[in-house]
Amino acid sequence: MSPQGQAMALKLDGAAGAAHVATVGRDVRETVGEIRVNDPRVRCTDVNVHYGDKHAIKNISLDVGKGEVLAMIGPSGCGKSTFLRCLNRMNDTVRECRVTGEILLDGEDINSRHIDVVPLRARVAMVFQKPNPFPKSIYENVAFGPRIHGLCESKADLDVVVESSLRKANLWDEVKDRLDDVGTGLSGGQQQRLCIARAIAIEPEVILMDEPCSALDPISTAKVEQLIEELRQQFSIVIVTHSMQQAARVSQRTAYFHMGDLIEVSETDRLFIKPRHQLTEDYITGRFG
Amino acid sequence: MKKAALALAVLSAVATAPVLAQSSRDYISIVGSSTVYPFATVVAEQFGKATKFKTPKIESTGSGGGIKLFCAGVGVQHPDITNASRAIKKSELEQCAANGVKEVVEVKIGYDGLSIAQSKAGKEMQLTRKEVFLALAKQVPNPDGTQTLVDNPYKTWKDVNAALPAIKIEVLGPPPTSGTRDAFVELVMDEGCDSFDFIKAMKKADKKAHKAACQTVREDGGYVEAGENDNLIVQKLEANPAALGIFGFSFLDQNRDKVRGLAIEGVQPEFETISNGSYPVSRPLFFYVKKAHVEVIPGMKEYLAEFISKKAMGDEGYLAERGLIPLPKDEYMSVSKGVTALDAMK
Amino acid sequence: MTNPGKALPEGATSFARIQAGMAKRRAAERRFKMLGRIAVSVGLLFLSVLLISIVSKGYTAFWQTQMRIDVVLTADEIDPDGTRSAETLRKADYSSLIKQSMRDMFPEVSGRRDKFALYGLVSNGAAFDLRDKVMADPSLIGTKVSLWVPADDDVDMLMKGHIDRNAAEDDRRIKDNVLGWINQLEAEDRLELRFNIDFFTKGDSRDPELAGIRGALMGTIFTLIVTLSLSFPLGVAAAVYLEEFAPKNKWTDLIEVNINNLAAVPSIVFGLLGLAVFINVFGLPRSAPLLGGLVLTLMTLPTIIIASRAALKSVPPSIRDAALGIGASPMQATLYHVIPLALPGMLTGTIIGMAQALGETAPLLMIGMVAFIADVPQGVFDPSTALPVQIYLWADSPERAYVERTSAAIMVLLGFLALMNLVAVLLRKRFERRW
Amino acid sequence: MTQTPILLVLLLALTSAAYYFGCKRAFRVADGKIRKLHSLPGYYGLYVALWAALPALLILCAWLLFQGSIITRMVVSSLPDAIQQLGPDRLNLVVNDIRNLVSGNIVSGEPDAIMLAAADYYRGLLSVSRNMLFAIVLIVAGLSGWYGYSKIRAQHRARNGVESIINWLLVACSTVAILTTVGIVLSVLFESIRFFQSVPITEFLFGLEWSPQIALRADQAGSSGAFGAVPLFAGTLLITFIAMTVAVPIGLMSALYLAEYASARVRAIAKPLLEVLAGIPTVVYGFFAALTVAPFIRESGGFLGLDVASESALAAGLVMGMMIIPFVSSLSDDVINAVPQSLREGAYGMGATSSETIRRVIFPAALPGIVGAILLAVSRAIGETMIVVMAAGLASNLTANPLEAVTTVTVQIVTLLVGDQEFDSPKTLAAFALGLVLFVVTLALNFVALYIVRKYREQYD
Repeated sequence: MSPQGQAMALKLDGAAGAAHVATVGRDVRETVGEIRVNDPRVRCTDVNVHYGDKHAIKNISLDVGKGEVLAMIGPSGCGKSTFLRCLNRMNDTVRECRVTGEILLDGEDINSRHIDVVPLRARVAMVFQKPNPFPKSIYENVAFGPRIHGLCESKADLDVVVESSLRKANLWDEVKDRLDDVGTGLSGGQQQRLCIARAIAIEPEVILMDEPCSALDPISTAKVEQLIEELRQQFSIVIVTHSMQQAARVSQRTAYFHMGDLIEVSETDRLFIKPRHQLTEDYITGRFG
Repeated sequence: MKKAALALAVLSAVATAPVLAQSSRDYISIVGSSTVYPFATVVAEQFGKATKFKTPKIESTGSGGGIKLFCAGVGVQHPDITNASRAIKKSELEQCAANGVKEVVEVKIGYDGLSIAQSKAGKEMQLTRKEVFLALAKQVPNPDGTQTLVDNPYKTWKDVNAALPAIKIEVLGPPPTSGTRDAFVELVMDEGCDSFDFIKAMKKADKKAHKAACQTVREDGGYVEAGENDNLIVQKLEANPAALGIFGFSFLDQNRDKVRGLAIEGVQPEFETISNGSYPVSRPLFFYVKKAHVEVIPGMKEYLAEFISKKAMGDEGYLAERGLIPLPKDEYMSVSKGVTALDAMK
Repeated sequence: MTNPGKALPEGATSFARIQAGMAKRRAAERRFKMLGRIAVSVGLLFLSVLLISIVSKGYTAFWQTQMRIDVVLTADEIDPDGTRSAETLRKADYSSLIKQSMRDMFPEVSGRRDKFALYGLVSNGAAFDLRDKVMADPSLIGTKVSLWVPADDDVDMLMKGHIDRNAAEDDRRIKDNVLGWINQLEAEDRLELRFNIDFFTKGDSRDPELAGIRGALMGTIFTLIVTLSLSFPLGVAAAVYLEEFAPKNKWTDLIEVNINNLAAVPSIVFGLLGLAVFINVFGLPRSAPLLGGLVLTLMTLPTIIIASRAALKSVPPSIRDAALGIGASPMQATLYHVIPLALPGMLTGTIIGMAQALGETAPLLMIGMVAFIADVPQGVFDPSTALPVQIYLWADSPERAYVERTSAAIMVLLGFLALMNLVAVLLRKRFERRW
Repeated sequence: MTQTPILLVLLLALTSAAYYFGCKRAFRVADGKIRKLHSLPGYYGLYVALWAALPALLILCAWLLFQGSIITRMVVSSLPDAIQQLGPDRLNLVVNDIRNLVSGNIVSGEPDAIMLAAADYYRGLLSVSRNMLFAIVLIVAGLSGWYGYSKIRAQHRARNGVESIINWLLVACSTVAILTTVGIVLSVLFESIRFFQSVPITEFLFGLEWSPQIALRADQAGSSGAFGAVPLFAGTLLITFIAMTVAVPIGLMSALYLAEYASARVRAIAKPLLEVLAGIPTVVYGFFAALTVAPFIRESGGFLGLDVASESALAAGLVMGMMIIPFVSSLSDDVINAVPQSLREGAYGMGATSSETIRRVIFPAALPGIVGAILLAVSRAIGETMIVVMAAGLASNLTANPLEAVTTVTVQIVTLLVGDQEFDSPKTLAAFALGLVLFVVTLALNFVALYIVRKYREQYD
């Protein structure tokens, strides 16, 4: 579980190793820590989000490396979910929400107005806080993505994709005999894994997880966490969590958000052992939040 | 508290309903035929404006529905007068009597001409009743001359009479539930039918068969039941120049610029021709008064007086202006006398 | 980029495949969106065609041709005895005075037929206008007054261009000599199109130029008041009971099926019910708004109950749980939390139900509200019609001038509806939410 | 009778007072410490108020219900024997006259002494009755209010009492629906039975010919007089089908577009505008169908060389469909909005396009509700009266060709009931039989609808 082993994969970008200096606004705090990595999958620069008059995300720059799990923690309402939703443009579905800044996915700015959000979301899939399987059969839930994206040419192909996705999601053994049952009939943990299976069935590059375990019991949580660890081999994962233990368990890097600011981002061990910012320290030692 | 107030309001609304249901009536209530309706309403309005009484309430329920309501009994909840585009039937009078409505005064108010009309855009035609019968009856005498009845084979007017144009037979007329249809059958079909001697002869031998032969209208599309809304028939004629329509004279009179009346046996439907009887297709209109109500419903006597007054029912009365064909003088006198004396029907 | 999916055909990454399919999907997306747009525009097109045809037919009814006549109020004619009592003044023959004034204007007209036509230029209502004027101010007797009275509907139609002046005489309702008089009156500035106040202040009449919608409007208002004050509380109460408190058993199942069924029962059947139950059994007066309101209440009740239940259903159970969890009784949870949240939905349903009641004609046919009623009703027990019934009646009248009045009455009715819809929109806008 | 509102206002005042004192007393028994009470003080107030109001209201209703007939009876018995002998109907008229006299309305003629005396007597009785009513209602309200008041203790379960009363009121309200149905069944059943005595039910239900032309008068002959209702059912279905083919796609697509694509502005404008279509009176549609749409269809049919009847089913169905659009769209829209946002996000989050999300996720999830909406619209179409009366004609025609004229069940009900025919002939009775059929059909339709909805709901819960 220790992220040490993966340290090599996260060669820190020397230039960005120092504190990133925020460019605008007096109320914007500077980020402490290493916001850049060497070989980023996603690179965000100066991202701002406004909900109407509310400035929800303030000038955040952050990288997501390949094959890493990046955890985002922070008190409720700090903007971590909002930021997450920027990465696959889910904020488009919210009226009145305005996102500015540059978000590069493999070097392509996905926050540009010209980008097509549909293939984008196929590359950056999302799993939500509350398990939200479609009111269809388990099979149909997993097959949904490949079907709409036209990934399979035959029923046989589809069967293979469904099975492999369910296997990857560690769910196959539990549901293989009842693929035609309604997805909503599963237990909470199974539902969430079903949602993850649904996401990986389309072979995304990045998986976004918005507090995926907050509605689950400890055993289900453990299963999902184990799953995350396995998935890291193939996907980049960004996970929002309000459980610091979980962040410590699953992630290689951790970012701490506070009131719309990215306060600190470091290797997970370092952040929890030696926080560099006072606010981070307050939070992880439980002084507020 | 809100709930309680609400409940109180509901309960009070429910409570007051039956109380006032028993309250008194101070206006005349009239029901009945939609044909007489336009005339009765004019009288009622004049009456309401000129006297201190309230304007009578007039419902258009059709003759049958009107008589049903009228005959339901004596009392405030039942109407005082019913209009009818046909004379009351004996069975209906008996029903009345059985319900306690023993004395009924019949008032004949005038005549209504039935006109057959076509769009002004259509080719002008003249018809006889015989031709109309041949075009519209369900069964007609065999065209080969044998004295038998066959299903109506005629498709165009030319088939009926070579002098007529080759237009498809399509006549828009009232449905069988209408008194207008009743009158049409009696005044046109019966007459046209009796122009065939062998059918006329049937009258004596087999009355029923005779009637079936004369009064049954074809149901294969040549005759289109167009509802009781005569305005609609006028509009439809306008839209379809090939069709003919059957409706009351007053509608023809109002829509002279859109439709023209067809001459029947050479006589145009005109005010004068109907009044003097030379136009063959006209029927009498009536209303019936519940004698028991005359003394006790406010304004009844005055209303009757207004209706039979010369300025209403006379030759130049305002009813004539509306298209009612006035009664001949002697008939008018006798009706007027009968109403003043309130002579009940036997 | 990523590992090629084991399950996917070789040589194609899933992203490339997605990209390849995008053009087609984009097209499908555009087609679907276009279909939606087309659907909405077709609906709106229907509406506008309907409205345009009505407005173009009806707007002229808001003006009415008035004629200025000079009447000599000879004392001998009106009040030979000089008593000036109201009864004498009421009974006097004012129409002969008006006829006299018409003869004075056109002394050359002779012959009974022509005179008849001449008198016909002025509306029948003129005599009553004159009577009211004299009765209000008896001192006018003996003087010559000049007053504007409504012209006959034929004159009105001519002035508004519904009768073609250039048509051949045979094809025209107004003959050449009458047309000459009208031209002369116009030249003397005696004919004028004025705003038609009577249309809004008078009851029904058999003379189109005198007919107004006030009676029908009041009838509709009374009917709707009865309907609203019964159906809203009843409907909401029933919905609250069924949705929040009723145990799930055969009886409530029966009620539920019943309500759904009633919503589907044709309105005319409610007319039959009103006839059989309210008139024949309870003895309510025919033609009264109370009766109409009761029938319409029964008719709209299912609509309101169903809408209210849907609104209640859409309130998430967590709200109830939250209230119950802190010790509220089910009644309190419902009263203080669920109902306020569901109220906008309930009100929207009620407004839809009211709109339905407002336009309903068929059941009123059965309970005697299709009637000629000239007096404006004063309460829920007076005989009255309703606006749609008035429209139906006018549409059935032979006089051509009723066509524009029918359309105008429709416009008023639609105005009512627009108002109600506005309220519904505001409600919805204010409270709409997605859970 | 004009005093009833005053009495109600007084009663309201008394009720409010009862509420006030109930609250007060609750405070007092609890020594001002609300915690000691079983329920909130307001409930004690309501409890007393309900005690004060309900019995008094019941008495008021009963009194008003019987007052009229009792007074009338007393007045009648005071009338001279000659009048009393008149028989009930005539007596009723005399009483009406007396009532008119009492309420100061116009009467039939100069009232004579007997009438005046009777009227005076009536007036006297009425005022006595009113005074008594006033006194009794107020006293009862006071007494029962006092009873409720006296029951207040700290541990008295006022809330439960109030809530059970409210519960019973709610139950009563929900049974109105049952009563309505019973009323409908009773009002059509008896006449239908009489009809089926003269026309066999099998002939009515399965006969292929409808031609209710019974002779109007005994001395006339009618047409075939067939009462086979199949052509009517077929006509109704044809028109309904046309209406639904117009309304369902347009209504559903509009709803989906407005809910998922349209900007808030467009939605705020278009949705209520579409709903106006539902509120336009059917009379207006009838004329629109008969005068604008039907001629248009006829002419364009003629242009294409088709023979179109001037009262084609197409015209009526088209306009009816137009009217029904908002029923489908409005109800579907509500259903679509009720689909949880998380499902949308789930689909969007995987890169589904809007149309894919709608077709594959939202639509299936909303389907039961949409089916319900459509079935409601169908029954609306089946029962629609004015449009078909004006645009669909009366000729019964067993055809599936939308260009021909057909007739419907409702049209026949109207025609049979407001015509000039004799009122106890099978013709009028047939209207009730048709009404019964209509009722039964809608009932069956709803059973099916509920079954479908339930089945889907189970699957998607």
